[in-house]
This record gives sequence, structure tokens and C-alpha cells, in this order.
Amino acid sequence: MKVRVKFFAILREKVGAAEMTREISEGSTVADLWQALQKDYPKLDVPGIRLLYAVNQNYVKPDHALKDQDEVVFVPPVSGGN
Amino acid sequence: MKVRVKFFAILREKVGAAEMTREISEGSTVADLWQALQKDYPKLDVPGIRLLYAVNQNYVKPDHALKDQDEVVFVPPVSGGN
Amino acid sequence: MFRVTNDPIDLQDLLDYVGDPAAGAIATFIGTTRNNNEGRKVIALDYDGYPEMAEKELRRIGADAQTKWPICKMAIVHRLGPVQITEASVIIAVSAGHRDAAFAACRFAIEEIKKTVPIWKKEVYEGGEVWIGTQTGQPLPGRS
Amino acid sequence: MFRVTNDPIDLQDLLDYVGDPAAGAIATFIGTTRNNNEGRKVIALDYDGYPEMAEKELRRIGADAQTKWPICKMAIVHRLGPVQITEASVIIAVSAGHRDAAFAACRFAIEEIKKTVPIWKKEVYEGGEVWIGTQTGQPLPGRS
Repeated sequence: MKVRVKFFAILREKVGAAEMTREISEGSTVADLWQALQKDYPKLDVPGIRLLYAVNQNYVKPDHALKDQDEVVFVPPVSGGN
Repeated sequence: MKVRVKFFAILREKVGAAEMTREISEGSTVADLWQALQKDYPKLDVPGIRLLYAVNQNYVKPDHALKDQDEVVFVPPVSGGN
Repeated sequence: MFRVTNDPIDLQDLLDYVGDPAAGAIATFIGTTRNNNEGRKVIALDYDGYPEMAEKELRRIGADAQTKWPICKMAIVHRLGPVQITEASVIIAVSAGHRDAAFAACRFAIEEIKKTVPIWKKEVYEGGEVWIGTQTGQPLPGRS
Repeated sequence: MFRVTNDPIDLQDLLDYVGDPAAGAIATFIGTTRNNNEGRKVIALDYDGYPEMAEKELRRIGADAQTKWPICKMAIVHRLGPVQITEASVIIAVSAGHRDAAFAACRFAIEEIKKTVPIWKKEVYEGGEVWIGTQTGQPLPGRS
């Protein structure tokens, strides 16, 4: 099955793309997808970064199982500041 | 000696004047002036009202002694609300 | 910028005044005339004020805020005279490097205004009018 | 009114939206680009965002605020792209019958925005640029 991955901010810069389609196996979780991406794009392994996972514009847990045509975003730390 | 008294809000309505000049004796306090005014204008005795005293645009205590040409204002409860 | 006025208040004037390259946060508060109060249907509010002393107290509030929090600039404008439903009777704007200070100073300013600034509010409601704070003999906050 | 935009934000649009005859208080917060951060001289900020999800999160914040406080209306607009010194990156406006609720909901909104809304800030400073929140490996607030 296929999922669409969008990249923002530092991850977009690291991967050099705003969006891509990935083939994944049934039962893959978002955490699995992230590991696979890090293997293909070693620069995605930003030291110390803490990510949230979003599927179809909702935050999900790392063990969330993906479905065909899902839109997946790995969310780096948001703007913060005080 | 003479002082100028300004009236605002409910006190202006009660006394029917925005401003007046009063002759007072040496050593009079603002509280003395207020008592004298209440005698001349019984309507100024608004039940339950709590006043602040201002002389020359500063809040003062009731025993503040007045000087010639002072500008005196009796300050009813300010706008309040939440 | 600390003043009272008989004209409608323009928030943009206050924002222009408090704008500052060192500010990362601007908090504002706008007090508006509400169409109801304690079950009464309000038609308008009518503010009376002692302008020279009111402006002096507003400046004092600004100076106090400057000593309490690291803010850049503060502006307060209070309107006098009739203020219709949805119109602003008071606007406060505070700029600061960070939002904690901006919020704290803005909140402080409106609480102080309602304690010590010689401005009085007459509520004109269906069936009558009343000077707020005077009708029930409630204790006056602050110095007495 | 919950949206992201590439254009300058007009506070008056938000005020027009939240205006309400039942409101006695409007609190606003404006986040602006500050000329310095942690000792660096900042030239500008550049915001990236995931617009559909950002607007969804902003609506969620508005709905949460409505359940927590008796407010009338809330508006949040966040800008994306470059934001120059003194310009607004985010504006929040909240109307309520009374000021307690307006202040509380406004404060809540900006804290939530900085935790969960997928918008990222790149600081362009003299000598470099950095994605804020990413540079030090600091823990991400909120869900993880």
C-alpha cells in the first residue's frame, strides 16, 4: 500500500523534498515508516530531535498502524518561545 | 481662606453644580469640608456611599489639612465592574 | 501615552505607540459596553471623569508597571461621555520582550484603573439609570 | 475565525469578528518579531506551516477554550513566511462578558499554539539561521 509523506521545516531541508509517496507493507506503523525513511535519508536523523507523528492531520501515537493513502507528517518541535 | 471644590458623577447631580468656591477656616481638613458641604446640601448624604478625598489631584487622608486655593474633589466609587 | 478623550478610541494609535523592535509580545485589553448587566438590559454607558487627575493616575499605573515587569511601552486611553454597545470605553496596550510581562502588566493596568482612576460609569438601562458603584453602598476598593 | 495566511495580519479583521453586543471585554495577544533572541541579533523570522492541520488545531484550541471559559467569540490568525521585525506572526482576539474569561482564554490560546500547532519558526540572525526548538535537542512540550 502507498502513503503520502509531507516534510516541513528542518525535515524538509534535510530530506530535500516537501512531499513524497512511499510504498509500505501492511501493518506498518508510523514509527516503522520513520525508521525506513531514516535509513534512506540518513540526514533525517537530526541529533536530539523529538518528533510528533500526524496522520491525516491528527496527532497519533508511534504505534499507530497506517492505511493505504494516509497522509503522514513527522512534526518537529513547534515554534515555542516566550 | 478659599478652596475650589469640583463635583463629579452622582455628587455633581446631587449638588446641582460642577464646581464651587468655598470659604473655610484655617486648619480645616477635607473631612471638615465634606461635613460642612453635607450640611448645606443635604442631598450629598448618599446612603452608604464611600468616598475618597483628592486634593490638587492627589488622594489624601480624611485628616489632610487644606490650604488656600486648593482644588478639592470628593471621589465617589470609581467605575469598577468586571 | 496615557490620556482620556471624548472621542472614539482608535486601537491602532495605541499599537503604533507601543510598537518596539525589542518587543516579541503585545497584550491589549479593550473594555466595551455590554448590552446587559445584572439582569438589566443596558442601552449605553455614560462616563464622567476628572480628566487631569485621571491622566495623572494612568501615568502612575504605567510607572508602577514599569517597575514591576520588564515591559517596553504601555498606552492607556479611557473614553468619557456616552459609549454605545460594542464601543470601547478603555483600551490598554503593552509591549514587552516576552509575553509573561505583557499579559501581567496589561491585567494589572485594568485592575488598577477600576480601583483608583477617577472615572465614573453611569449605566443607562431600560427603565432607568444608575451610577455604578454607588447604588448599593458597596465598599470602595483601594484606599479609603 | 481560525486561519493561517501568508499575508500581513490585520488586527481589525479579528476585532470585527469577535465583536459582540454581549461582550464587556476583549483581550488580544500579538506575537511580534523581536530584534534579538538569546543574545543573537535577529534579522527576521521565517515561519513554515502545515496549513490544513494548523487550522484544524487552531479550531480545536478555540473549541477547548469555549468549554473552559464563558467567552463569546475567539479568533486566531497565524502568519507563514518571512515576518520582519515589529510585524505580527500571530494575533489572538477573545471577547467575553467579563475580563477574567477573556484574559484566561487568550493566554490559554497562545500557550497551546506554542505546544501543538504545526507551525515552525526559523530564526534568521546575523551570521546564520536556525529552526527554533530543533537546535538544542530540547524536549518537545506536550504529546510525544
